[in-house]
Amino acid sequence: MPALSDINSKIRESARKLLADGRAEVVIGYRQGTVPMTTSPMFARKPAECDQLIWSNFARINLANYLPGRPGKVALVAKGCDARSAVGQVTENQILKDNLYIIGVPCTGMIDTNLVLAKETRPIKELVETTDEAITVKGEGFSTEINKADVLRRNCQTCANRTPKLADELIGPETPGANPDDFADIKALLNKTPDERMAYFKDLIKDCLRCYACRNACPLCYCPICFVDETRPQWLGKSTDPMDTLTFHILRGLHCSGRCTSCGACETACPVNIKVREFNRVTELTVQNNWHYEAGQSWDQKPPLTMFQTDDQADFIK
Amino acid sequence: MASHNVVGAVLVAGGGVAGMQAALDLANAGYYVYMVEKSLAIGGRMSQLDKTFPTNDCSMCIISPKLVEVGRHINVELLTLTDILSINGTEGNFTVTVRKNPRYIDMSKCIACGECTKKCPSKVSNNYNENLDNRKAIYVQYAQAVPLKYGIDAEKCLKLTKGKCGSCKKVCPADAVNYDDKPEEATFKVGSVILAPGFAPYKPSDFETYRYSDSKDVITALEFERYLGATGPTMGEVVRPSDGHHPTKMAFLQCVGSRDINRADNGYCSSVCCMYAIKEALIAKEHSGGKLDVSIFYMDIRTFGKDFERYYEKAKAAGIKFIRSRVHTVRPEPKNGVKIGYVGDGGVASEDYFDLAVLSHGLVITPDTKALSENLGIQTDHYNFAKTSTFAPVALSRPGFYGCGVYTGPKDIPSSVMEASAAAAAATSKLTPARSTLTKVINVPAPVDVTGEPPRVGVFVCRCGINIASVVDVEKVVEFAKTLPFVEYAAVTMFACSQDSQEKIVSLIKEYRLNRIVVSACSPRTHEPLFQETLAAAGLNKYLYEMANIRNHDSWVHANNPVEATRKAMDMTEMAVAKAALLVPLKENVIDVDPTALVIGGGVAGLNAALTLSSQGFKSVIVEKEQRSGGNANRIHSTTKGEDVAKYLESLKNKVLDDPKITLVLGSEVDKVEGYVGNFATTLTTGETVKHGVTIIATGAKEHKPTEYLYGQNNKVVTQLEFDEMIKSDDDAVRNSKTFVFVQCVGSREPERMYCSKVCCGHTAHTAVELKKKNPGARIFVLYRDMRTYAQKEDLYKEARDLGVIFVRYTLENKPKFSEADGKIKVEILDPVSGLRLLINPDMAILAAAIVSGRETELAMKYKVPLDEDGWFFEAHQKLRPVDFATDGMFLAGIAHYPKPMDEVIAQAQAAAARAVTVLTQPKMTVGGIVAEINQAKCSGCGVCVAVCPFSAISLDEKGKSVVNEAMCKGCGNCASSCRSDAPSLRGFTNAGLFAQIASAL
Amino acid sequence: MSDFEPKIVAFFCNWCTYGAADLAGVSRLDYPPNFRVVRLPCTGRLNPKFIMEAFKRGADGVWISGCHPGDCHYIAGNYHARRKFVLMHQLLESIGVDPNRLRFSWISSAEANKFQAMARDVVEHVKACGPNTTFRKEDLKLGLAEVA
Amino acid sequence: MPEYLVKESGLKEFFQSLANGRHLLTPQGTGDKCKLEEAGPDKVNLDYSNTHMSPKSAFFPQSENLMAFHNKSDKPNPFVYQDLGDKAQPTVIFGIRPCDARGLSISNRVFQNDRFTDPYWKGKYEQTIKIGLACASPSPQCFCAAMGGSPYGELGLDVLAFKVEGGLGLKPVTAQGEELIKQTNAAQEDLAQEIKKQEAKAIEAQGVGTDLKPIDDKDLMELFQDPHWTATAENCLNCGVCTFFCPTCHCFDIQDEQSEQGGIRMRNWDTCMSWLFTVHGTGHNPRPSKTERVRQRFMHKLKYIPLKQDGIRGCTGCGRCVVMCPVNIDIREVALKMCQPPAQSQA
Repeated sequence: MPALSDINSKIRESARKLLADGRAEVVIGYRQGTVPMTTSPMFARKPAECDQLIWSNFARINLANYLPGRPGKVALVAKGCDARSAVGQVTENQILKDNLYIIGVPCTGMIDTNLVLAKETRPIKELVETTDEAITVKGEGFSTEINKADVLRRNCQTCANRTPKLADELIGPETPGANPDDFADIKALLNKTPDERMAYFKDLIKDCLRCYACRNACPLCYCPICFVDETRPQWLGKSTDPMDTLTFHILRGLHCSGRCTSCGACETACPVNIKVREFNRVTELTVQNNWHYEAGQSWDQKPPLTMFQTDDQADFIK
Repeated sequence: MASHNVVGAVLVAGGGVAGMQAALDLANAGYYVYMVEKSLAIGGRMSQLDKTFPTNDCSMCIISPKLVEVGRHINVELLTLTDILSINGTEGNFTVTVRKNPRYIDMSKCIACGECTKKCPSKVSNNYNENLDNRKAIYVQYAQAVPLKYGIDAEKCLKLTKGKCGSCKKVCPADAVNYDDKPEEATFKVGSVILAPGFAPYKPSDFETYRYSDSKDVITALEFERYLGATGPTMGEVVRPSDGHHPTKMAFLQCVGSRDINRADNGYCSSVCCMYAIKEALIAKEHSGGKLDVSIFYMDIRTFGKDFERYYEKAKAAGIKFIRSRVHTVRPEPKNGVKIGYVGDGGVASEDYFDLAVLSHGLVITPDTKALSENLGIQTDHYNFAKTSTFAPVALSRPGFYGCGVYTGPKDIPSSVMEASAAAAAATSKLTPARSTLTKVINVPAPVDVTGEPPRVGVFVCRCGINIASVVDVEKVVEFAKTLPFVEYAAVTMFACSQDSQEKIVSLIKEYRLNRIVVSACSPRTHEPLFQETLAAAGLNKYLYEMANIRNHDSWVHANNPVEATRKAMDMTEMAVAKAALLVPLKENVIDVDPTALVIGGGVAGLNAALTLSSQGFKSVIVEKEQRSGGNANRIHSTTKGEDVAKYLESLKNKVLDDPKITLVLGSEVDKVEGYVGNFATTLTTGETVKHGVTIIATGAKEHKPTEYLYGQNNKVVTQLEFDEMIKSDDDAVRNSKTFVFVQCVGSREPERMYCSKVCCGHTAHTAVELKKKNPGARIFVLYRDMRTYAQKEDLYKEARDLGVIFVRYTLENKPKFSEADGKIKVEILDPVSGLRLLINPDMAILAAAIVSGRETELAMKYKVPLDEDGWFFEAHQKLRPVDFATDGMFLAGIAHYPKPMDEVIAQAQAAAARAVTVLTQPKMTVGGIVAEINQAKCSGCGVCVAVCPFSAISLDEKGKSVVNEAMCKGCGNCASSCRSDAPSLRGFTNAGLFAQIASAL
Repeated sequence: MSDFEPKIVAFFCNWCTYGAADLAGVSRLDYPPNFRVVRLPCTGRLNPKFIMEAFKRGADGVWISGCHPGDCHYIAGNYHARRKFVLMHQLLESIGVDPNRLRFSWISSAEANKFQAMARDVVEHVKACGPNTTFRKEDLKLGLAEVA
Repeated sequence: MPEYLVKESGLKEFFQSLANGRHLLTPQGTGDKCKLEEAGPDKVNLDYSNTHMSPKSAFFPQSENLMAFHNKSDKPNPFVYQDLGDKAQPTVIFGIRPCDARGLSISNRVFQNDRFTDPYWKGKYEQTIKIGLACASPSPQCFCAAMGGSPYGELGLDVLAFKVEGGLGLKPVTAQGEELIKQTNAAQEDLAQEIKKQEAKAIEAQGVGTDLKPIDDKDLMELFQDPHWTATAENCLNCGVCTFFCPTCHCFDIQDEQSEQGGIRMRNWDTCMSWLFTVHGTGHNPRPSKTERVRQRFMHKLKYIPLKQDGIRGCTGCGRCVVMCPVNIDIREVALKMCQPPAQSQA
């Protein structure tokens, strides 16, 4: 159970060295947020700035999001999922492998703030975190310790690849993966009637504002112009029409298929707490079942939608 | 011969797949082609096939684009129902006299609506379906036939035979029927002649043993093929003919009329039957949902071609039983089915019941073809196949005459196609001065620029006589069309495709300043090019055209529902208008073609390719990595026909050295490659850069180094090539040896190399015969798994047995055991016939080592061409494009493609050259039209489009954004559908256009 | 039987299924008139967005058909398309779209009978699904009756 | 105007009379589900920190149909359009926080001013009586005071309500508000001192905000050209959550949607964080990168609006963007940077 302060100092030490050696022009990591239970991306360019780099149980945003198209040498503080995203971006020509240095942090999962707020409903004014196993939240007249295991994000609960195996270095020992996502809930959903499933998904996205925070927080969504912003022809209406909204989520799910590393950045970013990853999980299940592929697990694998096997199965095609 | 006498036209006799390929290669290389076909339509035997091995491609699907291309080619004159009467003259200048037999249909009027057939009362056995069902006396040969024109079977027509009926003339809406049609003679001049008359299936009628004549449930393989075919008598349902039930157990009997001099007089192997039987067995099993039990009775399984061995393995894995036995008795059962009697391994006699027996008949030369050969003075072999030599595999005995396809020996489709291209090259090698003297070009006015003009759509709704108008209310469609946005003009036409309608459309375009045209008529697949020409003639860019198929997709299929059919026609017209309004003129750009070829590999293939190109007037550069040219042929003693390879090779090398158009660079390889079709720049390891328009890869292959049978331990154990070298040098070891053991399939047909090396059996049989002839006392054993002396090479196998060569079969599980004592080799083998263990003490053992690919991964990547899993270069299409790569301007030849004997290597080299000539012959190439383009503002550079492009037409530029090479793009649109941000768009099929269609469909 | 007549958008590749439909016409093989065909060069051109657009605009069904695997005129177009189809089929089925509304087939240009059978089958199954009320955009509420 | 008091026992009756003949919207739900809804006068929740989203959608919905049209040539009048706006009905909203009310008043000046009146906004705004509920204990992210407002601010309200021992205090702000209160069971009571006391306590709890006067004093172009923007924007994902949640963001995009029958012209919330927001028909985009877009947002809030609206800042300190921002871009930090002299703000 490493203390966060140990991880912090190791990250800072590595970052300082990388900047000093010229191995990186910028180190992208996390710094403390301005309100409890938040972190903010930090771009350290000078060794002195490295002191602000931290590790946290709230390092939820996937910093690989900042890589595509970035010129120059860059070091990235990355969890397992983030590192896999970065690997995917290398495969997809978004950054040169030689320009990338991954400071891998073996992760123990990140906290879902909503679960904390559900456990402690009083206004939280302060957060104390010293280890990656538990946190203490404080407010007027209370101090509550919460076990991280009880408030992990959904994707972290089923993350089998918490250690960024392809990182250039690891901060601390490898961490064991959780039970892999067995898609049990998705499979259970598939056992329901089509009407129930349709109702489920429509209800899932009924609050969607079409703000596209999920897309913008996603390291896969680096298209210069997203299909939702396309105007000739316009794929999607701009109103909050439920079918347009559903179409956005379906097509995003499709676009992420075979590429998603289940980092959960989309769900973290969603301001109305939609489980947007549900669409990706359906496609990921298909990808795994059909093509036995998981994104970001090696530097040279071909994403499933860039290739085919002549004997790919598709019995539903008559 | 004085060049001014040379005629720039070629006669191609036979409209099968070989003839079509030859015609297209000739026409695309600047020669006018007369294609003479006896029947109503081209397509030949291949049009009768359901699927093709080993890819199970749909046969009709893959030839129909070729049919259409031949049918529409401005420089191919199609003479159907035509017989050749005589050909006089000499090479370069022949006079051909033909008889055009009456069709009784005016082809310029017939619109192929089929009304005549519906009314014709005379039923005739349908030879397209192997007489398994009936057609009418007025008919098209098959639905996709080219030319798609009806014809009358004069022998069966009531009007022509008895003067009665005449209903076809009455119903014909186009007044195309002419009962007074008469045969006509015609003469024309050509410079050379290609004969591709094809074959007939051997008819087992008088083959009593197999009871074909008197048992309904004994059928031929081609009949079975028709049963399997979707357009066949049962529309693809596998039935037992006696009662129409689905068979549960069936048998294929191989070598019916092949490898048989006993009853059939056909000593040769027909080369294709093993594969087609496996194919038919697999497809039949598929059709039955796997429930069908299939046995194949065979003597040797001859799956020697590319991917054939895997196909065989796949069949075994699918549960198809292979029984090595020649069936001695077929006994029809009282009601249905037959009992088949045979003797299996170990001499055990068995009898089995089958619902259906299919006779895998051989390929034979028809009496007509035999007569043609005699008439034209073409020498044939004792099987009536035209004679050729290994070194000039498509040249016939009479100068100026060339042959391809089964005419020169039994062979499969890709070999026929290769030979056809080779024949096109050979047939024009002396006609170069007359190139492009007789060919026509279409001159169209430069299109007016309509960019920026608002769309002004003209809609023409075709009545097609009554074909459309009897079902669809065409007036209503027109009135509706007039209400659609941008429609400036809409009208009904009687036959939109008729000459007068075309002229009217041209004048209306001008009168109404129409800048988009929609024709609601028939299928764009058949008629789009015609209307595009009309647009071009009116000065409109031909891509400003859209078609609504209200006949094939509407009136013909909804005849019982005129209301809905009319509504559908309106919707379809609306969809076409919606798309048309968004069409933009597409530019076709012209790029220069560097008229030089780079030939990679200086073996027999490479040298022949370069010489063929030179004979066509094109320069080439040959790169050979060794210090000498000739490749593996340097080591070969003689061909299976007994020709001296060394002598041939010497003359070949000298011709190359003397040829001013050929530069031979020895000791060099390809270093760097840039460019694309027409404009390659290849830098060699010598540092020099070659600019070339096409590339021919002929890098060869090598002999496998055996790791068994004491090879490398005992110097009396040698490979086939080493043995050839010993024979060449008259080695004492060969002369002094008394006992020879040949071991076949050393390293071939094994799990790590699941292919047949194709050349070994023929070569071994030939070598054994030679040895025996020189030294009749020599004891020769050939240890084999299946003897694969295909085609006429079967004669060698027979001769070897007659001379006393002993052939002993072994299996992969029971390989011969080699041991050594006191320097003597001891070979132990189990004879499966007697069940006894044989011991041989050979003085020499010759191993038929596999041919292994060079696995030229780097070269393949440099030119963006693929390799298959065995490392052979992978052609664009295994059946119809055997020497092309999918990437334009790239061709392949020789054993870099797959092992093959020298005659086939040379044919393939000539073919590659012929295909290359179709590119090199045009000083400029037109590119563009319906191709993809990239909006770089939307491109993230992720490379999905690059990965999914089947033609390597997309690459990332220096900014990391995708860019399309229009010269290589074929317009499939894979890129446009795979990109997440829609950076690529396919011209002519843009997202906006297709969205507009979807919107108007609903 | 209901008298509901579904609206179906079909996407056919030019070389195979469009050809099969042509051949079905030549052979006068009748089938229900409920679908409208968008001709594509290749199923590889089929952007999954087209499927969504058809449904959004109120299609009761979508039918996509091309060359059999291995028969692609463009060598590999339908192989790539097949992977997209797998995803689209699974995704839409998962979110509750009746798979009978989204149909796929491989029909070669020679298989006119298969085309006819498939056309009938597609229409029949979409008919059985009933009108598409859940997986489409609602009609615009124009409120123009009183004005016009 | 005098203050009023509703005793706890009279609250039910009070809300009933508010709902009399009007729609009554009150905060419902908790956490991310807390929003203004019509739930009935007996279901009023006084115990919430703030609605998840600002109340602007009550006046400026995310999607709003403006008109319908068709071009059917078979109709006598082939091109007709029908105004679909202004279906507003008398409404009372209870429970708008003072920060949000301040936001509404800022937007109101955008939609209704001496040059232009937006009928769609106007109808709803004028038919709605806005009753605020003061924030006695502000949340950690709150900083209304720093932006010139107050947890007890009155701007944009008709009535300010505040909790008092044993009941609910009410301070009418407008005549319309007082009129409404008079129709209820609320009784006059002098609570002026109570308000002052509560307000002081609440402001103190928020902590001392930074003085943002340097922004007001700085030249616009100086602020605009300040090099810190690149670094400030570096974190930004351009997702637009801030704008969707902001009580004063009011940009919209006009769209037509068509079907065979005709079409609808609608307006939808837009966000200056989007590439599409400023892209021209030519493809040119005057705000090509996120730096320009981020600058636009903060300059708009902290400089342009004050310039146009007599010094009132476009940020009301509700704190939603601070907590909702996926990467925690905090407008307070940005404001601080804008206050710095150029050399220091680069850090």
